[in-house]
Amino acid sequence: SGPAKKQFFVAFSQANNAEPYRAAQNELMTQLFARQPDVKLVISDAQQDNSRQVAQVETFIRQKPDLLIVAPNERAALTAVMGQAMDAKIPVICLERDILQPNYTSYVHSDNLTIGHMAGEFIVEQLQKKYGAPRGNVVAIRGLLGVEGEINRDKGAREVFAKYPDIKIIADPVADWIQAKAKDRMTEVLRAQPKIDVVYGHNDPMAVGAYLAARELGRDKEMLFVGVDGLGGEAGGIKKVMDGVLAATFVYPLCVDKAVDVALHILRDSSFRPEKEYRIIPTLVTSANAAELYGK
Amino acid sequence: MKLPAFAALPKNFLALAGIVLLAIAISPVAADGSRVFLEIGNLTDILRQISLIGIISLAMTFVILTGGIDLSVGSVLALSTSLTAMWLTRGYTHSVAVAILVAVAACALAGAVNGLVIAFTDIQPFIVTLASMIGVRGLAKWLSSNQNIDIGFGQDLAAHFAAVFRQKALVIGSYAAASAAFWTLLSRTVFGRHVRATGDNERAALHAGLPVRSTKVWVYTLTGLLSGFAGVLYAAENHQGNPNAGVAYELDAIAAVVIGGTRLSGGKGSISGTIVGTLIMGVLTNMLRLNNVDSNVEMMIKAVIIVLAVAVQRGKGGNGA
Amino acid sequence: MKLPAFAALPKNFLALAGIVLLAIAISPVAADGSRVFLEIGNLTDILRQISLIGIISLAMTFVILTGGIDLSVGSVLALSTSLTAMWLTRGYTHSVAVAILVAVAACALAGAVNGLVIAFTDIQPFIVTLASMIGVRGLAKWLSSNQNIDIGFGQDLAAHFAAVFRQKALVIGSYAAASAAFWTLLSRTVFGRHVRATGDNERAALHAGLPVRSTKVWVYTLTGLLSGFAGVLYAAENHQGNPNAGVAYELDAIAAVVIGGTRLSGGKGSISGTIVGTLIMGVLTNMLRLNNVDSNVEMMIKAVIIVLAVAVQRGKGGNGA
Amino acid sequence: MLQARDIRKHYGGVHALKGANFDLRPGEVHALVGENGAGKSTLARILAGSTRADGGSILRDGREVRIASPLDAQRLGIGIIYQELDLFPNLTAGENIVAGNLRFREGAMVRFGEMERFCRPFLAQAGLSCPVDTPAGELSIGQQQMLAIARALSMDARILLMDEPTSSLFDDAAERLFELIAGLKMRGVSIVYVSHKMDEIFRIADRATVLRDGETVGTVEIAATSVESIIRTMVGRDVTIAQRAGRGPAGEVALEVDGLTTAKLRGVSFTVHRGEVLGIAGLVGSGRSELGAALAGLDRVVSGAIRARGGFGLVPEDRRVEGLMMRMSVLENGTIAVLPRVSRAGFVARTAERRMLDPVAAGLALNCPSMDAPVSQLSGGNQQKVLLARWLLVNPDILFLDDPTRGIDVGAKQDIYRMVEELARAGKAILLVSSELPELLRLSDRIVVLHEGRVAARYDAEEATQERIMAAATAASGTGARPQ
Ligand SMILES: Nc1ncnc2c1ncn2[C@@H]1O[C@H](COP(=O)(O)OP(=O)(O)OP(=O)(O)O)[C@@H](O)[C@H]1O
Ligand SMILES: Nc1ncnc2c1ncn2[C@@H]1O[C@H](COP(=O)(O)OP(=O)(O)OP(=O)(O)O)[C@@H](O)[C@H]1O
Ligand SMILES: [Mg+2]
Ligand SMILES: [Mg+2]
Repeated sequence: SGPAKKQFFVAFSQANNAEPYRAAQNELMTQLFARQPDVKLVISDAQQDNSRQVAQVETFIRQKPDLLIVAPNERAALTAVMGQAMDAKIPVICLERDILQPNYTSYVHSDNLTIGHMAGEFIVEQLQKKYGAPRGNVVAIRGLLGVEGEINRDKGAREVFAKYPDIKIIADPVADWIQAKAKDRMTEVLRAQPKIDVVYGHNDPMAVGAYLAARELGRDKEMLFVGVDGLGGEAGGIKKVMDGVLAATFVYPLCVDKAVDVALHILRDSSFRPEKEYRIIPTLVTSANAAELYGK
Repeated sequence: MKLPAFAALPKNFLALAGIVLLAIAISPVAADGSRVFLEIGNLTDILRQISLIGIISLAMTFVILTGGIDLSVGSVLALSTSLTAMWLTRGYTHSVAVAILVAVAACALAGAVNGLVIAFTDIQPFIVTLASMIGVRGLAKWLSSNQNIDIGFGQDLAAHFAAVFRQKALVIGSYAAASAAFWTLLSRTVFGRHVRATGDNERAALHAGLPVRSTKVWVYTLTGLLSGFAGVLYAAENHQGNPNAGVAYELDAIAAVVIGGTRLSGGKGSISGTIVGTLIMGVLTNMLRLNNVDSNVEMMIKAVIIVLAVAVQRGKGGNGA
Repeated sequence: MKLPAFAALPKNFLALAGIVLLAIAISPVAADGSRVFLEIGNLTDILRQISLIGIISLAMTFVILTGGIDLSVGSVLALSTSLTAMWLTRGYTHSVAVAILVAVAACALAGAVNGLVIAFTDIQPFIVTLASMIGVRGLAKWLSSNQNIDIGFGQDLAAHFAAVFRQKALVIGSYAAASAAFWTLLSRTVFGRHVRATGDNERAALHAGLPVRSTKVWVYTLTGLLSGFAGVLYAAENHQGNPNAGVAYELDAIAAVVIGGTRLSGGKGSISGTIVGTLIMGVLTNMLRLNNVDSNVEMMIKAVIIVLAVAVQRGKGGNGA
Repeated sequence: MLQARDIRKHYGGVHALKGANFDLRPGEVHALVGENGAGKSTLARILAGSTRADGGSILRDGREVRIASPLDAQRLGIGIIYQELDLFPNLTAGENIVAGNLRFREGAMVRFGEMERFCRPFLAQAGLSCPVDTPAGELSIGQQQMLAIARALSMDARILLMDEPTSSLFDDAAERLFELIAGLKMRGVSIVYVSHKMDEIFRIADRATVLRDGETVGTVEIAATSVESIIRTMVGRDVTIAQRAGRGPAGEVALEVDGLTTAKLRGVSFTVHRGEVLGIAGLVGSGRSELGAALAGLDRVVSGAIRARGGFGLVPEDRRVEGLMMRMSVLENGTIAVLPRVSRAGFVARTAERRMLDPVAAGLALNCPSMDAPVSQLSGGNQQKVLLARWLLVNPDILFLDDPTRGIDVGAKQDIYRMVEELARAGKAILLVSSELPELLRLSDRIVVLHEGRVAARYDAEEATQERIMAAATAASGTGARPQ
């Protein structure tokens, strides 16, 4: 083997650190690498801006890291620059979001379409319980339009509802992933809609925003709130399920533990050949398993 | 005696009245035949929704009257939400008042720093507050380690705070009180006159020996203070401290001020105008949302109506600076 | 003969030189002992990274010189990316030139509409372009049905376009060419004189019989055009049309202009100053990133350095409007 | 009472003052005279605390004092009316008076009643009849001048510095000002009076101090001197005040105005011929400037016809607001309206541009540090010359001069008179507004008197007198007006 104590430099280009999901990814990654004394981790934040992220990855390439992890802000934008990193012989792990060409050593991700399906099925099940038949009024609170997560979380659920003509999406306001906006948009929906059974927030903060709006009008008991993301911690969705705010959420896996695991293998074991793709299955969180998951 | 603050009123009101009438006309009708737009609940929703921007835009009016601008209000609001939630949930204090005081004081301080740099250097307010918009956002995120700080629904201090300060009546009441205070400040006090004089003709103000510098320091301090207070309300309303809150609020606040007839070049404007401007934006959004307009089409319609609303309240004359 | 465009140069350069020296001093050192900051690759990275904002800020300088402002540049850029990608990927044309022309022309038209409203009504440019910032964003999202329009890496027209227009040399070359053109336009042509005269004293310009209105229409049209062209480069660089692109670009562009010494009140400023302002921001960002400063701390440091950079290039005198 | 010793001040390389001395006695009117750029305004600003001197000392009642701010000056009983009227256009007349006024004690809150009671007498004293809550920006320049006077009066100044207060007042308003000055003098107020108008100085001043190139060249008792002597001291040589040269017969009609009605004008009709100077007289606010704006197409014409043969040019009355681009250079201001002449394909040829302006500037005796200096750095008189140069370059067939000698020194005035005469000789039709009747009488071939937007009287040069014009301008019943 080579020099006994080689220091590894790992660069992580994060799409943004403003969403709780992204913040949780950063925190977990920092934590996991901190346990490895021979690895130095650096995180950059692209603030949801493609050009900024491309620039940041370029700057990383100049610094010749031993490994690069990229959570792309958008698919097309990062494809070329990640190719540059590969050309510079830097191993690249693509985190969570796909790019157009396989310009990565390994791709660790989950699946938003599956989450959409799972959410849809959970909602159908709840309505079935409530009315004895699959019918009812659903409000969808949408994230920033055009983003992959938004598209597939929406599409998955709609595909399920399409099978039940009596389940209607009666409103689908856009709240750009933001809790405060969701609260305002939900208030308007509540004014216009006398009867709502389920609110499906495409992320937890928006579902919580909708809950706050309904609670203020004294209508929070009338409907169920379903979110997505299922983050841990005080502010996360799992705690909200435990608190009874949300009926359910889906752990959209951070993918970070797997990514770090793969990364460490690549760094330390030159014979290691990672899979091209690791897919991590989402988990349904309800009051039944929330406490147990929260502990983890 | 005619008060300057009233001067711009009638035409402003015309634009507002037009939009309100339109909103009533196209309002969806509830099952009982009443117009949803006119329901007390909906009307108070609008007031509650505009309160935060409304409060910030009051102080922004003063800043703009002096010929300045403050881009940092959104970041300062975020700092305030984070500080409020941190002090309440992390046991730093057992008093809601102390937590609020800490947050608001920190924000007033941030505003004062803006004001001091602007008053004592030659750097344009746009640059100074752009820098603090970036810097304060960084500070808020750094203090809270990029995390939202959740205020639960339990029985603790934080939950108690949220329950009180998210009340519609309290929020709207705060806005009303702040409006009255700032209207008085502008049109009835010597300070208000100094604010207008500074923006109207800074050289003349210096020649007249008016306290131009301290006036500037004060208006930015007030903006920091009100943004901080808006942040406290935000934290209560959203049950969380959020270092990413308030992005682009500066544009909303400035828009409300300018739609209300205040000139960005300073010297001319009114609090009543700003309130009307804020209401125009609020009613417009509510109207389009109530009618389930596609969010993209909503943006296009909004653009046209903003221009029309401002056009209505302008006669000819004045320059378009 | 001293040209006005150079007047502000030395002090601007001082601030830029300071930041460059600092960047060299604290640059990480590569394995071969060379300073990473000074690598050709890194320096050209910086130029490529600032090119889009740089191009927009050239036209923004003209707008600000007339005493106006253009908040719609980011939305117009987004419109351009979407149109370019749509025309290239949906078979509307078989010519790259046509696709680019359509996108840029549409953006110039959007700019012209801004200009016409500003020139022929009394509405402040801030309001008009705020409205079009909202409206054009809505239009871009509506046209593209909220979808990013991906440009693949295949052998088709779109991929061919991207391969050409994302080249570093082409992007930097475009910026250089546009800089030279706008520098000439401002300091050597009649139009440039009219731009400065309009912002210096609009009433006097009218009395002198200058074409104030058409000058205004032109500067906003140029801003639309350059934002559109920046959008074409964005689409190539990011391999997509993106209706959400360019958010907050207006702030970056205005910041570059103002850091470069142009007064927001109009009449005084230079293209060379704007280029230096753009470079200051670019080098600053690169320096902090190369040293892996925590992104929140980065924001705080950036705030301080922006203020210092502007302070350095200012003596006393002038007013802080 | 107030002494200034060896005051020095420089702006960059320009020495505005290099050894100004000056001694003011109680209850006297002390004129401060000198050419444009001699440093009169600079000295006044230093005494008023708005500009800091580089060196020298100021004594008040024999004690050396420091005047570091306008408030210091106010405490020492020094008030000033600036040449550029530093008012707040969006504040009301009352607010303009009380802002920063140490005599008006107020707490944190505004008491409107008290403000009104305080301001009324001073407004009345200054002869301003507008309500206390009129925004200053809505007043005409003349009224603003009076507002500035009311403001100074209200501060109970024992020493009042007036920097060209009559440069925009018509004779009747100036008359009121002189009465006011006489009244102040009686009360022991000392007045420093900056002016280019010799007749005024000889009427009201007791002594005069002459500044030349920033230095005091002497102080004289007015009673013991003559206009010629003062002018010689000012300029350092003899100035021949040329009398009106005989002029050839007027040519064809160049401009015909028929029943012109706008927001301010009521059925104004007249004709101007080539080679003719038509004087336009009237009180402040009579619509003289409005006439220029209407002819230039800047105001909406309600009815009536304007028939012009040839191009029209307007030299506006307020050079700072309507004339000059203050941040642009002398050269750029001079040529801005004629750029196409020195440009090819839109590109300006800088050498040709300079070559074009140079002779015109020389003809006007324009005095500036450099053609590339911003006009803001020029003295008022030289700024006016830059504006005239612009229109000389445009060289229109019909030229409307709105008070072209406002704030211009005696020597330069002669330059401008000569210019007007040359233009007329060259076949231009000239409309001339002036606040100074002697000037109007000296230059005009015919005179039209406006009153409240109407033509009140018309005179030929021979029959016009100051008294007749004043009568027509103040009362619509045109005494001795000849119907046309
Ligand atoms: N702010 C300034 N910057 C540079 N130069 C200045 C400034 N103010 C005055 N000067 C210069 O100082 C000199 C004296 O100017 P000042 O205004 O005192 O003249 P003045 O005697 O009042 O002339 P006028 O009769 O034309 O009003 C002039 O040469 C002028 O160009
Ligand atoms: N900006 C303004 N707002 C309101 N009224 C104005 C304004 N400017 C001028 N006026 C008024 O219009 C009338 C005509 O003004 P105008 O300037 O044409 O008069 P003038 O005879 O040229 O007098 P002056 O010597 O003041 O120039 C006056 O009563 C004046 O008070
Ligand atoms: Mg002077
Ligand atoms: Mg006039």
